[in-house]
Amino acid sequence: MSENNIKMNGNGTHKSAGTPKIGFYVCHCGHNIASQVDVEDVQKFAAGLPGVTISRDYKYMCSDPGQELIQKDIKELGLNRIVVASCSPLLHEHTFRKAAEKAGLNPYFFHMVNIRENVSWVHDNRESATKKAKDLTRAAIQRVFFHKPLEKKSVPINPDVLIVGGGIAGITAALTIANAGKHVYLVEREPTIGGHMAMFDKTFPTLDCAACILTPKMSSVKAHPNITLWTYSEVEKVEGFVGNYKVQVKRKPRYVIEELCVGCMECIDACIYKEAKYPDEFNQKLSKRKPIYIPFPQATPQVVLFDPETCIDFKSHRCKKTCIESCDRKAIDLKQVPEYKDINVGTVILSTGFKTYNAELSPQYGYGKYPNVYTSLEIERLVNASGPTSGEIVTRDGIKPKSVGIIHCVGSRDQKAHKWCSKVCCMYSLKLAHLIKEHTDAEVYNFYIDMRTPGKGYEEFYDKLMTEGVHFVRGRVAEVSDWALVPEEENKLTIRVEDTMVGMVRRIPVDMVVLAVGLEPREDAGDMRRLFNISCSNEGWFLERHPKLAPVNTFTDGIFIAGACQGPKDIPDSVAQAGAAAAEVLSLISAGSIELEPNTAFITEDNCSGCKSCIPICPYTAISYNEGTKKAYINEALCKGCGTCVAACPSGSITQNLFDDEEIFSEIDGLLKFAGIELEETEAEHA
Amino acid sequence: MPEKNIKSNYEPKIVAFFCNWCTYTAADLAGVSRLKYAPNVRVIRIMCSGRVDPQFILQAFASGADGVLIGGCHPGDCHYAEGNYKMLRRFRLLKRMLKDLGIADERLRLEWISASEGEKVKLVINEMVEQVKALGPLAIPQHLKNINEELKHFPGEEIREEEMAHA
Amino acid sequence: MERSIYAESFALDVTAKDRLDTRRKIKYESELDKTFSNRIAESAHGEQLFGCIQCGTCSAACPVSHYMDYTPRKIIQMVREGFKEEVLKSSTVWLCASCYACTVECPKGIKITDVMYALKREAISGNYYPKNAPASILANNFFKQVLNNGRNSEGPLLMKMYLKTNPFMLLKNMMLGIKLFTRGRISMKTEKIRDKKALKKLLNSVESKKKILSAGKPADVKEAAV
Amino acid sequence: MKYIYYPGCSLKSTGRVYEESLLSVMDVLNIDYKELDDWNCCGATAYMAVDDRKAYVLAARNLALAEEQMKNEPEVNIIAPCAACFMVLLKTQKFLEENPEDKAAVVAALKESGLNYTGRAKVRHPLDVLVNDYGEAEIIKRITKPLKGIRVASYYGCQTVRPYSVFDDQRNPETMDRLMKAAGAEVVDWSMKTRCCGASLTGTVQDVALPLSYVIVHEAKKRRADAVATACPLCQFNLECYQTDMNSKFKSDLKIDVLYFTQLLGIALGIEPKKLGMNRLFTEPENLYKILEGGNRVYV
Repeated sequence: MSENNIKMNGNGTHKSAGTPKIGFYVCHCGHNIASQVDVEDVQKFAAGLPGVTISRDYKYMCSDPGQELIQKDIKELGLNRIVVASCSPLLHEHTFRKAAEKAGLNPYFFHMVNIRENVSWVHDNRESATKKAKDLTRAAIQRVFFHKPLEKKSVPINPDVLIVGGGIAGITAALTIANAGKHVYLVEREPTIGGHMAMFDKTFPTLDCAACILTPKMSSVKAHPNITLWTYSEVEKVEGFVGNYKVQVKRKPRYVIEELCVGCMECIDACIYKEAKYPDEFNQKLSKRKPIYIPFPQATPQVVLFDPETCIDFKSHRCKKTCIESCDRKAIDLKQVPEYKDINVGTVILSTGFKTYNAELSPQYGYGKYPNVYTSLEIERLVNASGPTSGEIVTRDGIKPKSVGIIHCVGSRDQKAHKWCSKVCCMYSLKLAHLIKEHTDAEVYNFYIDMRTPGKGYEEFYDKLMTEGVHFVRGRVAEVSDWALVPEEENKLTIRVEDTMVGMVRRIPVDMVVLAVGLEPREDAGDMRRLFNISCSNEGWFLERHPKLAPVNTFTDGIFIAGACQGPKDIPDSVAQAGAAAAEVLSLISAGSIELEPNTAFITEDNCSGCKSCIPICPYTAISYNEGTKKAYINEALCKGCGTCVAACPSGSITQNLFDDEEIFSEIDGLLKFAGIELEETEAEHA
Repeated sequence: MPEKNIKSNYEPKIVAFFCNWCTYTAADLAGVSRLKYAPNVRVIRIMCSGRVDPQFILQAFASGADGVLIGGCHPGDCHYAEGNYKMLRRFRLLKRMLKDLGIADERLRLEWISASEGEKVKLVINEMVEQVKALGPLAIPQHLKNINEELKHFPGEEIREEEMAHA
Repeated sequence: MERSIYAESFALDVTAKDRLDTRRKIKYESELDKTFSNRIAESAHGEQLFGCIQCGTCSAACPVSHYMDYTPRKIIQMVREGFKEEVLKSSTVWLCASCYACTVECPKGIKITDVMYALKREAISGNYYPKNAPASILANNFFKQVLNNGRNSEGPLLMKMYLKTNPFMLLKNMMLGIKLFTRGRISMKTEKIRDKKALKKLLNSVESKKKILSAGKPADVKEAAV
Repeated sequence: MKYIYYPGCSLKSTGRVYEESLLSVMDVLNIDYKELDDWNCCGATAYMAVDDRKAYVLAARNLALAEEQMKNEPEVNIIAPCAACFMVLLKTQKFLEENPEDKAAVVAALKESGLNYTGRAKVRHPLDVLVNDYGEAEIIKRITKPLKGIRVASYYGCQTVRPYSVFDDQRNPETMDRLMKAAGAEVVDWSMKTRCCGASLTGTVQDVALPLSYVIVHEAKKRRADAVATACPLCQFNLECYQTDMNSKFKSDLKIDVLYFTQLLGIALGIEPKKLGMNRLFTEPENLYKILEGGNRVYV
């Protein structure tokens, strides 16, 4: 492709770009690039390339002076192409495009070269790094010849919002968005919203009662005109893209008509089961419930539901159904079937929360083997006034414990379980120590590796605990066992630990052991991920776009994440993220539309032979066949710009903006100039 | 392609097509985590691995690349649902064709690398550079040049200049 | 059942009864062996020991840690920081019965038992082991016996060990020896394999590449100044 | 399936009872086995403490011998009853797999003495063979005198189940419990199954090791077990032969039968006591016989 007769073929609708006058700018990025890449050498090298009018290097291209440099050159030298060699386009492509646009140049006459993340940060040989930077620069400069002026494509945003997961994060986001006057669909899988927080008695570090600060929010969600609350429901299918998602929600049957039931619970008393027989999931199976039940007194919506597995009428259909007679509002309907609702929303917030580590996977602590070993979530229910023992802390055989051992880091910071620290267990263990001490005045031991109290008021809470006489033993427990060495260990659980501060092994007999289990992703995180087309980190948490600068965004526009589904965090952080996600959603809605990359594909009619091989290729069914003209054509609104059809078209009649064949061929040629002449590696043309 | 005795300081040139959503982001992650790997790979960013046209790969080899690496999302993770499956189909056919052209198997490689696998980018690149270095240069432009030289002395055969310039 | 079903559970080492123990308890960096940690890590294939978070699970899992002068956790830290003398002279190395409880329980996956073996090897090759410590004598005699005969004969081995370390034990265990002997569960015959010479050649043809310690003879290691 | 039997040094002396009972059980169950010809000591804990390279080549020689003597068998399954041998052979295989450089040195050394080590051999423990290969159902069919009324505390020791063995759970194993149940005995639930018995320390530093063994038999007694079933010559030796020393040191009068699980299984299979090495035990297990004849316990 000899350089001089470059054809300038845009799609004909723009003013002619004339011969290319390229401005090239290489950035030092402080030392990030300059330390490994000889930026002056690259600047000189670019100056010698054909079509380059001006070539500069500058310390911080993305800074305002850096951008003004470009704008001044565009105006004074009449540049019609800009190439900047600096960091990743994912970071600052947007910044430089805006700068070019402000100077009157079409933003798509700009191209970026990644010589930081792909070069200086990953190579330690300065000479080969500089050589690579030069190749990438030459490729970009040859590519930018073929850039065409494009207009941004804007897509309207449907103002309705879908929030999946009704924990504290989901509730906060729903209220914030609803108060802004936008309509929210809040979908929750459990029969009630409230998530894990509804199970707690107190919250750290202020010891606020969880129910007191949560139930008002739950009832305002129920009462809010802008929120459609669908509990006991799950998302089945999701289609579309930012601005217009088509979502199908499956509403599992409660066998109770929600609108009629007022939660008087007459039917529960009238059930033929005189006393509760089945393990109550909400109370972590510490108590029993009937086949017809309500998760907990302040459940929202305050509606009962049937458990088809345990209600005998679903098996034998011969139950006297005393429950139906007892309900004067005729709210019970045992013929209910799953209902599928199709909704259209513009944005989605995922706040599906976490799961606690299954303590049985650490057999050395004896959970499941010794009855008096509990998980922290079980203790949260025991200590709760509306819990199975209405706040009394008693072991499974009913005695008040005189000594309790709380073991930190169960399932966390452990190669055989989870490598990560679950962030909240130290603080909630301190809270549980306080509550247990308060309720039973027992000897309380906390076995920790590092006491992590990183929040506001957290360290002060730890001080308070120490003065209350809780024993803090620094050491990771190796074993909880039931055999005694000395008389006081008889029929007690003995905790074997090295008190590393004293440097001696101790055997501490206790009546009750509490395992501070860590946090892990929910089992179905994988399916949720595929449903919403977002990615997960290696451990299984939802992956944010940028850990520091975009923690609630995902790589998919329009889908946001908040709360523990993105990683272990406590309530204050979850609420903060919920607010951030709500703000992101509201900013999209108030903008009314979103500008999409104009990288859609289009078909040049006269080349198309009507072979239809591209039609099945498109996952968004954006290509259709025009019987009249016997040609295929692409609906620009549906095309997402993946380019798969462009590569598949046998006659090459489909072209794609921003990633056109010519642009990529020129990039390949630029990268490999002088390559392949394996004997004399000439750099003749290098000026 | 007879095995030549490879010059000791021979550095293979590898062109890589990384999909914007997964592998390109993973390469950025490798950069942010300062993982060090061989400098022989030049990355071209495309929106989806489905965009990689077999012609790009052939053009890369023809322009002097010693190896081509394609990075896409894991099956099921593609931002556009199926782009990577389409790429896999083309890749299988192209591999067979390259074998017929006498281009060694290790010179073309397809890897599924998700956005969080920065480490894998480093491992794949280092491994591929070693393999291609062991194979030695492909140097197709050099062979084309030699062929054109020979054809020039072929009596009576008239070769147009432009074609020569293309090499 | 008396107070504790076995030995005193808590005994601080209060040796100097009549005067305060004012021995200097400081270690200058120059007195540490900075290469010790890498050597042990490489010899035990246990590079992970640098990832130890000092949580103490190994000491708690170890059935004999309460008899050791340094708990396994302390030993790992001392190996990491180069306290070569204290580690190689400690009882921990020789009390370890290689039951692998620590290796299984360690949350960082450190092969602690293999580190203890590496320390045993260092102690023997640098002859740091306490002179009459039976464990190291047993190991050496066991090694020579199998090197020569290909099999170990428990009778002769125990006899030689007790004679070398503590003949009184021989008397104490005499009853036990007779009981075993009369039941045919011990014999004084030395067991042998057929081609002993081939085995000896085989064993001598292989050398553990970690033999550089022979340079650091204990003689030239200056005693820590009191 | 054909097995090759690797006894190890202690099964020829202090652990002879284990060999006698295991071989007679395998004969009755007609499991096809033959002893590894000219086997050598596995090096146990001593070799690893002196020179690890020599330790690996010493153990690898046995593996090479087994591969040689089972050349034309589809699989090479070595039965290593003693816990130390079992663990050392497994560790050698795993180590050589993970360290090609060491493996090359060992293979080269073995080649010089005409042996070849490939790593094909599978190291098996009798518990694994009896429960997983042979199967409990098959064993139950052959039980003639079920151990009705006998309460057995199954004790696995340390190296039988960790760290390299994979046939059972490392913290809460149950293959021996299943075997004892198959033999008709009642199994005691206790948490000392994998706690170390003191191993070679009883010979070297007795005042450290004795309490370890004492705690185990004490707990078994407390759980009203009639017998402790063991699977390693050193555990059996420590728990049985030092009971008199324990009683004098801890001023207790504890007496409990400690046998190999193969002996208990042998009795249930109707093998006569002499072939199970019962006469070699320090104390005739009178309790055991009394209960089997329907009488009541002699000592509690």
